[in-house]
Amino acid sequence: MRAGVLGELMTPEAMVAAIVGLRARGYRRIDAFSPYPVHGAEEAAEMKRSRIDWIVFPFALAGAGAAYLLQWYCNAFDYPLNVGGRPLHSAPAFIPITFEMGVLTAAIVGLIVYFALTGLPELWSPVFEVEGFERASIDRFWVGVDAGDPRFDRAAVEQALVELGAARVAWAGPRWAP
Amino acid sequence: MNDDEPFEPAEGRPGDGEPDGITRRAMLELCGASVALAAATGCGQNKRDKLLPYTVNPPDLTPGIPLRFTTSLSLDGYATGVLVRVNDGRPSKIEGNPEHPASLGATGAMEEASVLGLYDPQRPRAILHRRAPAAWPALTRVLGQDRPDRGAGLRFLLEPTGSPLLGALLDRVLRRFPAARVTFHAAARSDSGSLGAGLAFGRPLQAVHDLRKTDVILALDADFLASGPFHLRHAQHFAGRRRIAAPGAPMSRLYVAEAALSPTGSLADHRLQRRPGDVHGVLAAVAVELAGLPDVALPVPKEALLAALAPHAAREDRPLVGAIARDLARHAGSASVIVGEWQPPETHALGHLCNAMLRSESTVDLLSPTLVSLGAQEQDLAALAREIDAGGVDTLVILEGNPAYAAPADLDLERLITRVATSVYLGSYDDETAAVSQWFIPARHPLESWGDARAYDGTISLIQALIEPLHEGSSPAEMLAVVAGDAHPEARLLLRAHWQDRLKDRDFEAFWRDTLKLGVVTGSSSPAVTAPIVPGALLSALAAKAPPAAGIEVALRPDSRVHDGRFANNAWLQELPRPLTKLTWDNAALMSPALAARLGVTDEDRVRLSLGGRSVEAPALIAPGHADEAVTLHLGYGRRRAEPVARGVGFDAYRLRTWTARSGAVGLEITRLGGAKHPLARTQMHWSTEGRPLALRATAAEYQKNPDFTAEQRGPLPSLMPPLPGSGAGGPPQWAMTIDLSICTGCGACEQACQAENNIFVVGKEGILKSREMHWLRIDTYYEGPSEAPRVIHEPMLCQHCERAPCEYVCPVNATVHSPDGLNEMIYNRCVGTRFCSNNCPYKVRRFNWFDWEDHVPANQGLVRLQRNPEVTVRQRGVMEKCTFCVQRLRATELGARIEGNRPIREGEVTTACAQACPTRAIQFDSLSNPGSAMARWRREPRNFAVLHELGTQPRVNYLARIDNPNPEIG
Amino acid sequence: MAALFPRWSNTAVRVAVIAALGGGAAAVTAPMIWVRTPWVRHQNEPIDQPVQFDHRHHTQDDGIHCVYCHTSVYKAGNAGIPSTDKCMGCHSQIWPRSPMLDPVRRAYFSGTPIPWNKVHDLPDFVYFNHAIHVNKGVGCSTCHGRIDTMPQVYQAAPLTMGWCLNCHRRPEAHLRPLSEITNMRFEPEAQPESVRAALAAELGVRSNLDCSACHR
Amino acid sequence: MSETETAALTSSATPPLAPLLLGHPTDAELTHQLISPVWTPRSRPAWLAAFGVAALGTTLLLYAVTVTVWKGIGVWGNNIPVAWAFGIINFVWWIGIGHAGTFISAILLLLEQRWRTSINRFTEAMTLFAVVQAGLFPLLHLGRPWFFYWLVPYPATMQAWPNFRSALPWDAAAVFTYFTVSLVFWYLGLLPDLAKLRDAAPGRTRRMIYGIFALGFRGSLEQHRHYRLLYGLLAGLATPLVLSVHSIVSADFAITLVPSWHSTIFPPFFVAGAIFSGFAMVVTLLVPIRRIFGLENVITLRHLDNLAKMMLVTSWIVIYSYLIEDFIAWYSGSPYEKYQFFVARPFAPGSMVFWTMQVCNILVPQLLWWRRVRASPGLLVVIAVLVNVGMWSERFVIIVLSLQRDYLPSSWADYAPTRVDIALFVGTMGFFMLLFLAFLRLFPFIPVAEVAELSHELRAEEKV
Repeated sequence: MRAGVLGELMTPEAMVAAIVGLRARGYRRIDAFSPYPVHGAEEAAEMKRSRIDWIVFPFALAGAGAAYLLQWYCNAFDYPLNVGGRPLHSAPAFIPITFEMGVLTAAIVGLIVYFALTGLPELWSPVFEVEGFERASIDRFWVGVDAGDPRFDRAAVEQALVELGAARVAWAGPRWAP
Repeated sequence: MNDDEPFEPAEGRPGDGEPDGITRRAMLELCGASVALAAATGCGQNKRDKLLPYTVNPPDLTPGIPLRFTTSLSLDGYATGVLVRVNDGRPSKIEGNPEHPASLGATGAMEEASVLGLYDPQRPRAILHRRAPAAWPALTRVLGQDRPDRGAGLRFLLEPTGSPLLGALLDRVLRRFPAARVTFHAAARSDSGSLGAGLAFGRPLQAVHDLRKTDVILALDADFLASGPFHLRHAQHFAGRRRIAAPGAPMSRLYVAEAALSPTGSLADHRLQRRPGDVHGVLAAVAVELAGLPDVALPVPKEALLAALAPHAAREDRPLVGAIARDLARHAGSASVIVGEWQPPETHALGHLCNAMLRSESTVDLLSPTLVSLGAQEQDLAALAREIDAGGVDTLVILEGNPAYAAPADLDLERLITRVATSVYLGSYDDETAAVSQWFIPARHPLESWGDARAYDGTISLIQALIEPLHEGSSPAEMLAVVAGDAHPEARLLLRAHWQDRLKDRDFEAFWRDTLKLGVVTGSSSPAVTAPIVPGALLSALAAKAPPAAGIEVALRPDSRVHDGRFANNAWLQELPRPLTKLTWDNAALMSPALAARLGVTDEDRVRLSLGGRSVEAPALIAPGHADEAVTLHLGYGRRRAEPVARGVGFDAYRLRTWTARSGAVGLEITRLGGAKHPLARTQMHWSTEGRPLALRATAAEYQKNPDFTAEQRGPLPSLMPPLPGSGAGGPPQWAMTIDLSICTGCGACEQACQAENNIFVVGKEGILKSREMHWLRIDTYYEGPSEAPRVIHEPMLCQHCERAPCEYVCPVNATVHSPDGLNEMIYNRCVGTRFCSNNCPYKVRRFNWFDWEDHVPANQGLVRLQRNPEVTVRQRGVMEKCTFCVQRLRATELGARIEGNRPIREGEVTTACAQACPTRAIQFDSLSNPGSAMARWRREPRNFAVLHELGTQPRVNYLARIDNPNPEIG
Repeated sequence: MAALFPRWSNTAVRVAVIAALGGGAAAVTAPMIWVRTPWVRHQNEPIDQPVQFDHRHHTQDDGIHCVYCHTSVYKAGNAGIPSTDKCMGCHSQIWPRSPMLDPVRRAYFSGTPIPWNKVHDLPDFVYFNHAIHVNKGVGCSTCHGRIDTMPQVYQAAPLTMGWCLNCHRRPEAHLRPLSEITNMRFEPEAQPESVRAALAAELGVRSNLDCSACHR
Repeated sequence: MSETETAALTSSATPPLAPLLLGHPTDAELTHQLISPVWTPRSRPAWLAAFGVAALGTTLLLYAVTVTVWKGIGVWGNNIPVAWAFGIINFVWWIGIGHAGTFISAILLLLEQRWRTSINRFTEAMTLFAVVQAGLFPLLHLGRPWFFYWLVPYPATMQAWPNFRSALPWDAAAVFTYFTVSLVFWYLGLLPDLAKLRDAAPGRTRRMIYGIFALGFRGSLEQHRHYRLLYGLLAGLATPLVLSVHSIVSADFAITLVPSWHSTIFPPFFVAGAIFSGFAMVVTLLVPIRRIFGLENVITLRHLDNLAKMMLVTSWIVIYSYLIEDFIAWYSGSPYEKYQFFVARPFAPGSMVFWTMQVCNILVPQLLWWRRVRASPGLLVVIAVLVNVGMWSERFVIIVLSLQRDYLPSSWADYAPTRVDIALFVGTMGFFMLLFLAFLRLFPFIPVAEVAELSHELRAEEKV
C-alpha cells in the first residue's frame, strides 16, 4: 500500500468482517495486516489463489534439465573417459543430481518470485509511519483501502472503518496527500 | 682409462660400459639433483626452478636419458652381478645382470635395497681417531710403517672374499709381514659345508647344484630358493622344472625338512617339520633306505654305514623316509640332496654320500673353493680372540663386518678390541666396532667402489664405481695396499694394475671394456672336479656324531632382510615384510603353536630366552608350521650402537651365540615375562582364506584328472555393461600380467624392486602398526589346514588393472580412469583423497598418503631423495597411489617405438620392475597383442584364474593355480 | 510514531542486494578469469637470467641452429641446456674478454654450473617429452613462440592443461613437415587442411587424451 | 484427514489426549511468552553454563580441524582397508539427525498434523545446524581439502570434469540442496516472527537488526497469500528431498561392491534410520528446553507422546531392515556377505559396537510401547540418548566393521579411533550446541505466528 486509510481492529473475526463490509461498500483495493494469516480474509477480499507454483514449475524443470545436460556434457561429450568400463552416457547415474538441482532451483526461484510478487525486501513502507501499526504483528488487525481505489475518498473510508469497528483510523502515505 | 680420451658408449646389453668422467661431475650432479628433487615434492609452481647444465658435458651422457652399468654386489664373499640404472649420474635402481651366473637377470631384495644404502644420510663422513676427526696421512703412517717383528703382532680380520685383487693384496701384505695372520669371518656364513666336504672327499670342495636337471630334491634345512650365494640361480632353474605347462606334463618334486617355514619350505610337496638337530636323522634314515635299495651304488661299506646311521635313523618313520628314498632312487641321476648352510659338517658329508649314491654327477658339480684361502697364515676368529686375550696382538686391522656386534658372544670381541694397542676399523657405519676401535675409516659403498669379486661358481666380475664417493672413505683394497706399503693407493688403479699384470699379453683395454660391459669375465668359472667319496673319515665322523639331545633347540639364522645386521639401517629392508611372518621392523622368537600353548605364550608376549647362562628378552611370534620344541631367532637386530633407522629395533640374538654353536643349540629355556606386550608390526594379520576361492591349488594328479578345476574363476560373465574393445594379435598394446602361484616363493624381491622403481615411501613401524604400509605390491600368504602342519600358498597381490575397475567409477573427480592400453591409471595430481576407490577395491591394493611421508618419517628425508626415480611423481600427502604397471617404462618404450616409425612394441621389450626382479620368473608381463609372449601363453593354460572373478571386475592380472606334486606313496 | 527505517532504506537495501549478488558472482568468476590471464603464469614476461643471453642475436645474426645447443631434443624428454663448454667453444675466441660473458667464464673455470632460471616451468607431475613432439611434426615455435625474436626468453604459450589438451584433441591442426620443425617462421595453421591431414597420416599422429601420457 | 482420524493415529485410545496447547492465552500474552526469551535474562544461568560447555566443545573442534588440515588425516585412525571411519560415520549421523527436522516441518505440514506447530521452528534449526556439522566432514575427510571444488563442474583451465557416476558428487549436490532448501524454508517461516521482533523487541538497535532481517514483512493480505502457498510448496519440495538426501547418502555405500554395502535396501533403511535418530535428537533437545524456558503449556505431553510414537514406528522399520539384511545375506549364499553378517559383526573386533547397536536400536525403543514411559519426559530423554548412541553405532557397524572384513582376508585390519577422531566428534556436538544455544537466544524458537494461529483455530473449534 503506497497510500491509503487504515483502521485498527481487535480480532481476526472483526478484520474479516471489516473486509466484507468494505467490499460491500464498493471498495476493491482493500488491504489488511494481521499477525498471522487469518482464515477467510483472502476469500473475503476475493483474492485468487497464489500462482507461485506455476511460475516455479518451468524453472524447476529447466534446472533439472540443465543439470542432466551438464552431466552428459562433462562425462560423455567434452572429455569422454573410460571409467571402469561404464557407458559414457551413464543415464541412471545422472538422475540423482538432476533431481537435486530441480529441487534446488525450485526453492530458490520460489523465494525470488515471492519477493518479486510481494515487493520485499522493503524496510520502509508508508504503513509503518502509522501510529500503533507495530501491533499489527502482535495482536492487532489493520484493514485499509488504498488511495488508488477508484472510489477512494478519505473521509468516506474513515467513516466506513469506524462503522466497521475500527478502534482508530489513520492515514498512511505522504503527508501532503489529501 | 684416461679421462680425456673419448669414450664410445658400447651398444646393446647388458651394460653401457664404464661411466666416464665421474670425478669431475659427481658433486655437481648431486647439487642439481637435490634442487630438482626439492621442487619435486611440493607444488613448486610459485618459485622459479633453476636449470643447472653441466659445465662440461660427459661425452656418453645425455641428461634425461638413464644409463645402465654393470657391477657386482657381494655378500659374505660371493658376488651377484647386477646392472645399475644411473639417472644423470645418480645410481637409482639395481637390476639383475642376465649374464651373471648368480643373477641370471633377477635380483633379491637385498640387492634391490642396496641402492638406498648408498644415499643413507647417516653414513659416516670422516676418518676418526680416538673419536676425533683425523686425516688419511696420519692413518697411512700408522698402517704403512715398517715393523721389526715381521708382523707378529699384526692381525687382520676381514670378511671372506673371493676377490682376486684382495687375494693378491693379502699376498703382498703377507710377503711384507710374513708373521702376520689373517682371519676371515662372516657372521652369516658357516664353514660346515667345506668341513663336510672335507669329511666326504678329503678336501674342502664346494657343491654347486644344477637344478636345471633335477627332478627330485630333498632339501635339509636348506632355503636354497631364497638365501645363500646362488639362490637367484637356484630359484630360476628350480622354477623351470617346477612349472607345469599343461595337465600331465612333468614337474619336479620337492621334499623339505626344516624347522621354521622358509620360502623353500612353502613350495615343498612334503615338508617334514624337524628341529635343526633332527634334520640329520631324516637324512640318515633316507640314506639307510637308499642303501637298502637294489640299484643304488654304495661307495662305502654298507654294514658300517648302517651301523653309523642307526641311532639317528631310528628316530624317523620308515614308510615316510622309505617313500622319499625310493622316489629319489627312481630319479637317480636327476635327484639331489641339498644340505643347508647351518647343518653340521657330518650332515653335509652324509649329503655328499647320498648324492653319490644317487649318481648326481650331472646335478651336482664339485668345485675347488672360490674364496681366498691363505693356508697356514689364516687363523679362525676364536684363535684371534685367544691371541688378543693373551696380549699377542698390537695392531688389529678390521676390514668390515662389525665383529664387536656380530661375533659370537662368548668371544667377547667388543671388550677384546679395546685391549689392542692399535685397532683400525673400516666400516660402513659408526657402529659397535667403530666405538671400540681407535681408528675408524668410513667404508665406501659398493656402488662407489672399484674391485673385483667371484660368484659362488668362481665366475669373476668387476665392481665398478658408478658415482664419485659421496663421503670421505676407503675400501679394503686400499687399506691392504697401505699396509703393503703404498702411500696413496686408489682402488681403481690397483684393480687395473692387478688385471694388467694378470692378463700379461692379452689386450688389456679390450678386456677391461668388454668385462665392464658384460659384467663378467667370460669363462672364468671354476672347473668341476671329480672327487670320489673317501669312506674312512666319513664313516668315523658319522659314527661319532651323537644323536641330538632332548629339549628346546634354538636356531640362530641370518635375517632374510637385514642379513647379519649390516642392512639394519636400511629402512626399505626393515619395512619389507619377512617372508611368511610378514613381520617388519622387528625380529621375534618364532615358535610352533604347540610350543607356545605349552608355554602359555601368545603373539607379542615378551619372553626371556636363556641358553648356557646367557639370556635375551624377545617378543614371541607363533609361526604356523614351525617344528615343535624349537625356536628360531633371526640375527641382525637389537643393535646397541646403530644409526637412527636401526636404533631400538628388535633384540640381539647374537647374545645367545657361541663360537662352537653358531647355528644354535639345544637347551633353551623360555620364561614368559609379564607386563605389556611388545607390539609387532606385521602387514598381514589373517592367514586363512576362510574357504574363499582366492588362491587356488591342486595336485598334479588332480590337475590331470580335472584340468578345468579353475573354471568357476574364469571365463565370461553376464553383464549389462557395453562390451569392451578386444585386443587382437599385433594390434595396439593391451598390457597384462600373469603370475604362476606354483613357483612363487614369497621372497619379496618383487616388492622391493617395486619400491625402488616407484619412489615408494617407508612409513615406519608406527605406520605399519596402523595398517598404512605403502607397498604397491604385497605378497599375500595363506595357510590352509592345521596350524601345526599347514599348507602354504603365496599370492603376489598388486593392482589388478580391472577392465571394469570398481575403483574408477566411484572417484568423484576422474582421478582414476582407464587408459586405452588397459591400464588402471591413477592421476595423483587430480586426486582429492576421498579414498572411495580404496573402499571399492576388492583387492585392497590402493595406498593412501595419510601424511606427507617425507615430512613425517625421517627415513624418507635427506640424501635418500637422490635415489628417486625422476620418471615417477613423488606423491603429495592426501593422494591415493597404487601399482601403475610401471607406466613410466611403458610410456618410454611406447615413445621410443613411435619415434622409430610407429613400429609395434616387441615382445619382451618392456617389463615391470617386479617381473624383472622375480627370481623364479613367476611374474610375466607383456601385451595381450603379443600372443607368443610367456604372459599370453600362460593365460591360455587351463589353470588360469582371476581372483574374485565372480565380481565381474575382469582383472588384467591373472594367476595360474598352484600345482603341487606330492608323492602318491605318501598319504 | 515514525517508522523504524527511513524511506531511503529501501533504496539502500536494493543497492545492497545488487551488490551482494554482484559480489557473489564476481567472487566466483573473478578467479576463473584471473587464472586465464597471462600474468598469473608470468606469460610474456621476460625472465632475467644470470647471463644476458640473446636468442635473437645467436639465431638470427649468427645463424646458429636450435639443435646446436639443445642437442637432446630429438632423443630425450628434455631438449637440453648446453653445457658451459659449448658456450666457451665459441666464446674463448669471440668476445673472450666481454664483461657480459663473465659469469660464463667463471662457471667454466670453477666448474660451477650457471644457474639459469627456468622459463617453461611445468609442474613436477607433468612429464612433457620433447623428443616425441619434434619427431611427430610439432615445431619449436608451436609451444615456445618466436624465440628467435626474443632478446630475453619469455613464456609465449599459456602452458595450461587445457592448452595442451586443445592440441592433443586435434593434433593435426598444428603439424608441420619434419623439415620445418625448427623453422621459427613456419605457420602450420596456414597449411591447407589436406596437407595437415596427410602429415598426420604420414607421421602416424593420433589424438592422445590418455592421462598417463603426461601424468605418472 | 479429520481430527478424529488424526487422534486415532497419533494416540492410544485411553485416557483422553493431552491437549496441544494449555490454557487460553491472548495473542499478546502468547507472543510475549514465546518471544520474550530472546531478550529476557530469565534463563541466563543455565543457558550461560550450557553455552560455556558448547564453546569449549567448539574450541576442541577448531583444534581438531586445525590439526587435521595441518598434518593430514593421518592423525585420524583410518587405514587401509578402513579408509572411511569416524568422518563418514559422523557425517551420516549428523545428516540423519537433520532429517527429523524436515520431516516434522514439511511432511507433517503436508499431512496437516497440528502438533508439529510448536516444535517445527526448533526442529528446522536443528536440521540446519546438524547439516552444518555434517557438511564439515566430507570436506575435512578429503586428503586434500583445498581442492574440494573439483567436485563441482566449473570451467577449469585443465578442462577436467567431475565424474558423475560416483555417488560423491551426488552427495555434494544433495547436501548443498538440502542445506539451501532447509535454510530457505526456515527463514521463510521465521519472517513473520522477525517482524514481531522488529516491532516488539526492546531497544532501537535490536529492533533495527531484526527489522533488516524481517525485510519489511508486515503481514499484508498479499504477503500472506503468497506466503502460504510458497510455504506449502517448499514443504512439498522438502518431502521428496529429505527422502532423496539419505537415499543418496546411502548410495555412497550401496553403489559399491563391499560386502554388506552392496544392497538395494539401503535407501529406505537409511531414511528410516535417519528419521529414527532425528526424532531421538528432537526429544533430547526438547525436554530440557521446554523445562528451562517454562514452555510446558506450548510443548505439551501430547507432543512428547507423538514424538515417542514416531520413534517406535521408525525403530520397527529399522529392525525390519536388519532382519532383511540378515535374510538376504543368508539367502544370497555369498560367502563374503555371510561372513560379514554372521561372523564379523557379532564376533570380530568392534563387535561391542554391534551389540550396543542391537540393544539401543532394537530393545530400548520397545519401552515406548508403554504410555507411562511416553508420558515421562525424563525417561524419554534417556531412551532418546540411547537411540542416538545406537544409531551412531549402527553407522560404525556399517562402515567400519564392513571395511574391516571385506574380500581378501590378507588385507583385513582392525580400526581404532585416535584422540583427534574423538575430538572432532565431540567438537561437532559442541559446535552444534553453540549454534543451537545462540539460536535460542536470538530467535523465537517456537513459531509465534503459527502458534497464535493454532490457538485461534483451537478456540474456534472449542466454540463449535
